[in-house]
Amino acid sequence: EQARLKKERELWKSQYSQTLCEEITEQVVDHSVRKCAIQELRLAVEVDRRARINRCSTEFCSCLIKETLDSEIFQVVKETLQEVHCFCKYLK
Amino acid sequence: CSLSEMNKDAQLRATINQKLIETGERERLKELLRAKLTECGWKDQLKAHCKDVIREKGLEHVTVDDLVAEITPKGRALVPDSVKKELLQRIRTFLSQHASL
Amino acid sequence: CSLSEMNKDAQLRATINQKLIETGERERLKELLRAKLTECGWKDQLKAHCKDVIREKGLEHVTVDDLVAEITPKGRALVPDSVKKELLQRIRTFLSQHASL
Repeated sequence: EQARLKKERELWKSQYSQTLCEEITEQVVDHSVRKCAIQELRLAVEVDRRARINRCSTEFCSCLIKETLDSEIFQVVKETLQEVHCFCKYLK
Repeated sequence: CSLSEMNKDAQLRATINQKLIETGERERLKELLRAKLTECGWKDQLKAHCKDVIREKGLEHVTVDDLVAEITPKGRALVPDSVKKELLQRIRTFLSQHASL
Repeated sequence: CSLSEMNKDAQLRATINQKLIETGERERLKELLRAKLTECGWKDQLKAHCKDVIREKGLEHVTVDDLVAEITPKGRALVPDSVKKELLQRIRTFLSQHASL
């Protein structure tokens, strides 16, 4: 009888080991999956933000250069014309 | 299963769980599993899958819960049998080493 | 770029502009660019080019608008890449420092 009980107990333990194994695996997997999802989403948001900043910086930089050049070129033209006019007047 | 057998099962389960926690074995088993999952590339596969889902759905349309719901089945399916076997073996060894259980 | 990304970009652009003006950074950036252009001889080169055009066409036959149209392509081409890079870097730094953008 004792041997039978022992055998039964061993069988039960073996089955329960399987249950425990599944339970622990599920817990670890679920926790890791959530952690991974949070990390990857955070990373994607950061990558997206950086890309947006890069795009907008490039765009803004071009605008700023264009704006500054337009006024500088206008200034250069005005100054040069004035100089040339003065020079011509002087020659005359 | 009789009612008394079910009670005995529940009691035994509670005792085993208590022992696993008390001895720190439950945490060690989880740690072992985590290490094995990293080692076998499971984590990298999961990361790649996350990236795919985010790309497919668009960042604007994904929440953490969506992502979890989407990748959990794959996460579970991707656990290698060898890793599960190793874990099972360790649990069995623990139970047999504690004769009182 | 998706529609929502374009919207977000437009929003960011508006916020950036406001922030740059509010903080005075927009003016400082323009000032920096002007200083760099003078420093690298851009202004002198452009003036020389302007004089060439006046000489070619004759003073009587050129207007301010003609000259502007004539020298603008050269003016743009003459901006050194290093100056553009420095400006871009400064804008990027400003934007990333304003984390809320």
